[in-house]
Amino acid sequence: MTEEETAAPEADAARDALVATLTEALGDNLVASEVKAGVDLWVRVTSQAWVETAQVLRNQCGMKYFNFLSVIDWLPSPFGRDMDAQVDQPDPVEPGEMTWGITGGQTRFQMLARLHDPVNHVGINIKADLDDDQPTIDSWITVYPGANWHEREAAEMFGVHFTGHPNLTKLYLPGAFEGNPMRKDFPLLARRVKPWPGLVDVEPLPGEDDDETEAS
Amino acid sequence: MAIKIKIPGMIKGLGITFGTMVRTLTKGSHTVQYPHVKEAPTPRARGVIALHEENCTSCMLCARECPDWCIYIEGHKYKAPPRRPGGKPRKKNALDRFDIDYSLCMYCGICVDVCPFEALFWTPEYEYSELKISNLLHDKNQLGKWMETVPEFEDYEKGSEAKKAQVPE
Amino acid sequence: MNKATDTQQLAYIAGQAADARVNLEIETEGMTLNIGPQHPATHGTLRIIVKLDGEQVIAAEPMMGYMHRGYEKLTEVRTYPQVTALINRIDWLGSFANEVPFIQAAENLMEVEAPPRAQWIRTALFEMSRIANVVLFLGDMGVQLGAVTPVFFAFRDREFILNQIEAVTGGRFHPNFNRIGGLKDDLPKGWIEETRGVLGRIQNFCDEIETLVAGNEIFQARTRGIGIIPADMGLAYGLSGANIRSSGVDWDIRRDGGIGLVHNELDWKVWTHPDGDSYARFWVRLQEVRESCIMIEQILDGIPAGPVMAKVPRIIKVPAGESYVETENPLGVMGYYIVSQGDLTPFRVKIRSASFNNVSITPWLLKGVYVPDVVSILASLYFILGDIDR
Amino acid sequence: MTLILAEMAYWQETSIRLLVGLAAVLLPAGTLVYLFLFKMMSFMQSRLGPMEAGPYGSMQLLAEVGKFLQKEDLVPRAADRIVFKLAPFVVLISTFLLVLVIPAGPDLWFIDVDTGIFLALAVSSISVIGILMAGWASASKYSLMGALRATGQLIAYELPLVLAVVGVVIQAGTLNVQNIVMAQATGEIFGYGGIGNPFIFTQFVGFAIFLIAVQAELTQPPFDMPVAESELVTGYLTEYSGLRFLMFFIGEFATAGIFSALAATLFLGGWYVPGLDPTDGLFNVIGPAVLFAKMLLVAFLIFWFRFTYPRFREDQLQKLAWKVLIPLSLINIVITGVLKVVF
Repeated sequence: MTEEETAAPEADAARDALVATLTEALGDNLVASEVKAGVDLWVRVTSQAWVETAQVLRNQCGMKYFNFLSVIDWLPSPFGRDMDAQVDQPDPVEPGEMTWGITGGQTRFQMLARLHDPVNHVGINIKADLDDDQPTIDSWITVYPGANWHEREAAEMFGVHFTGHPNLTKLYLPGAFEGNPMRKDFPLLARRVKPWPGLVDVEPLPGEDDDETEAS
Repeated sequence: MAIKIKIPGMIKGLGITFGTMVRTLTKGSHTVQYPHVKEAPTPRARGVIALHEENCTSCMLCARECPDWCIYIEGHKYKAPPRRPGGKPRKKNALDRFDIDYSLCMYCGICVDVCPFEALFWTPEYEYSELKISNLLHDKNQLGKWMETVPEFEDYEKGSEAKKAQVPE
Repeated sequence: MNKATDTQQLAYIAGQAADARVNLEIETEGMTLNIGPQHPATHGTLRIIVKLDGEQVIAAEPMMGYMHRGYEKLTEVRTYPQVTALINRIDWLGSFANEVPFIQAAENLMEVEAPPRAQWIRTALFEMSRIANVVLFLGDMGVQLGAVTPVFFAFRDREFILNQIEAVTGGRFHPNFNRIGGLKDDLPKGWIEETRGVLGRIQNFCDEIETLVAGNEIFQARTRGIGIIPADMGLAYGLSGANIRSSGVDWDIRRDGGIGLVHNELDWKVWTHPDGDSYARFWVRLQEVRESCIMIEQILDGIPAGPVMAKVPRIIKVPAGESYVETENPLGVMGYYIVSQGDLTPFRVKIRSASFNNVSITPWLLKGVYVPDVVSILASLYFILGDIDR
Repeated sequence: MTLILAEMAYWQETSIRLLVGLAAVLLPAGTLVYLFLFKMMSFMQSRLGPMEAGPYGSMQLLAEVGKFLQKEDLVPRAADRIVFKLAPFVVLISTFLLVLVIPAGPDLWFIDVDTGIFLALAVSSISVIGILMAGWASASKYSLMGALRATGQLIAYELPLVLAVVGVVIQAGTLNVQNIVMAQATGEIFGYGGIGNPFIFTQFVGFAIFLIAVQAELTQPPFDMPVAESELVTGYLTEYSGLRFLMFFIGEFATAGIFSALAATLFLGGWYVPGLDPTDGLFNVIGPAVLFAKMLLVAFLIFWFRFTYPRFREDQLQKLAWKVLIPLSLINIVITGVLKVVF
């Protein structure tokens, strides 16, 4: 990663300037930001300022390139890796405490989008907290038409509602599908209908404790 | 359809197909008449997994790392006679069952990689298709038979610091 | 959408619709045509519902999901090495390139760096998977337009590249060769020399295709001025790779990204085309295959000696953090946003696949074209179904 | 043939004519499929093609026919059953009628009418009706679009086809196909009569237009929009299976053979070989072979184009026909007429 190190100071200036522009334009709606020197940039905005952020970034910062849009569900999976899952044990365990990633968070669902400046080659990750019960946010379609399918995907996978989306129908899933598969509390059935072959262990000698594992 | 002064591409294109035809007729085709002639895959080709049963300690690592859950191992412990006369009998793992379900396997090679005792090997053998999907479950005898087809490991290209591994026997 | 794009789009549609205006005298009812999911032109199971007026498309709506495999969910229950084996299957023609951004994102989080030899070999294989992928496009574009021969040339010469990939990785399609911290194995003896010969073949193939397909007047008549994507529109839809470069955007992550491959130490050129039509997309990809050959040629000369694997713990636990790495894959920009919480498995992986964005422009792009052009535009956008549906 | 037939009873004569007619249709079709579709295409694509059935896969065609015969004869539920089932026969009828006018020797012909070439070009259009029937009756959108494209295309290319032949007719001074061959055998090119006058030399433009138009008539690439596989699945053939598909298939390749034979007759001298007396009875023996060889030569060209070129779009095809080919052939007619008067 030698390239990054040499290019670091310049890129940092660019990223800091971005944060400065955003702070000026959004004010309190910019909740948090983090610049990783020469690597990447994260900002967290309020969900009210979601569209405004995109407009500012597109019109003032040259972020013309729409990269992707998605959602993170910060709920720790009640099923773990499903390794201990058994066919006869489908009940989820109580999920643990939520921990958030870069720029923090307060709610379970968080928007995650990324834009890119194709001229200066700087990218930005934008996050926004969503309401837990009724995750709703404004659609980006007016700013980036490419957000259309991404928002449909996020809507069906996480159950987020995008206000102003013209056609918020299911993209991948069949129309009658119920549930939001990418939510952490949605079980991955493929891993639950079959016991893990690695669960069985070598049969111990009859009448002995199996504390010694490898003997050879 | 602007015809340029140079030879039109349509005519040059005819030359390409004609040239290929002549080449195929004189120098032979690029295809191989499969059941009669067989291409030799490279020694590293991931065709089928062979099991060297003596090395397996039924430690379950491969079965646990398998992304598809397609390896089934059962084993039991037994007391082997001591190495030196008069010593204590050693506890050993005996392998009762080692099945790989090739209808599930995605040929990623993780099991071969994680095996700490060099009991699993790739062989380039590829002709083991079956009419019934259940026959694709290879048991340890079948997997053991594949051992004969395991090729020698290749030498490395210059500048490499990797050590060449050995196939047992 | 800014003003320039709006006017462009309106002018475009108006121009295309001008022919259809003849029909206003007779009130005709549109016809709905299902293209796919089992259609020869859809490279798999894409389904496009088009509303037709005669042979002209009034509206087109792609339907996906016939091949949705839920990779983002599956990655959450798999360890990092297992994920590498899985994500091979996203773009199955250029599998090696799929692994690279994921591995790099994980390496960023673990703060390990692959040794130089691994980086160089990685770059070589990365570019070879590009050749394996795009060569098939070059042939397939011909077959979509009715010429049967080029695709056989493509299969013929791709075989040599696949053989070389197989000789190193052991897998023709799904190498699973990248490891966090390097590569699984080193090159076998004699591989470099063989690869040089293969590159010659590929260059030869490019010449053949240039004459047989790109130089053909019928092909040009079918693709020039068809499916024009203005640069603004392409950027707003998130198009990437050759699709955006053929609209005149000079942007290539291999050059501009600063990612851990060695492209910046090589002497090569980013090809762009100002037209933005189907022909431009074909032409840019053709040049990119040639450029890849040039790159690999230089890599083969310059592979440094050394180990191919950095010191990495045997059980890989990635520290908590978030990392996004994207690379310039054969189909366009492919990126992985990894959220790790210090576990054996990633907490969340957002797979940003190129084809998903590339195809999302079709409802806009297909408006007003004729049915035969639907096929040529789809072919020139070049998507892999696995890359759309993931 | 006519001489022998004169002494036979009507039913004997008819059955012999029937057998020879069948052979004249099926033999070229089979040869073209094996030689060009199976083998030449494979060679042009660096592969060998069928190799298993018979020596060098020569019996592959029989295997394919057997396969088609075994398949179920599917009729879509919404299809117009009678029309759907009738369509392949209509296409085949056109093929069988076409073969009638082509002479294979000084005395070898099925019918000898004064307006032979006119008849041939007229009956060749019957296949359009069959294709339209197939497309309409299939109750499939792809079929319908394919059939409509086919109709538009065949109508557009009928014209250059006829106009290209007009040049030959003017030069030969007759519509009778046998006489056209004779005119080529005894003719001279600007005073040199050593090789006769195959009209390909004096009517090259006509020959080129004829080939292009034939390509379009046969709906082969670069004019295969009616069956355009990547767009319309297989156009009007989409819903057909088994025997009926086979009939379309035979019809396609038999027509290719017969049109090649027609082109060979009109432009390459037909059954005649330069240097021999055209009235020689020898030609009754070697004539068919000579014609067959010349037919293969023309068919080679047709199939060579087929395997090399991508296809046009429908509007481009119409433009090519109306704006390029028809004016060109009209100019050709004018020049031919002028030269005919001058020399």
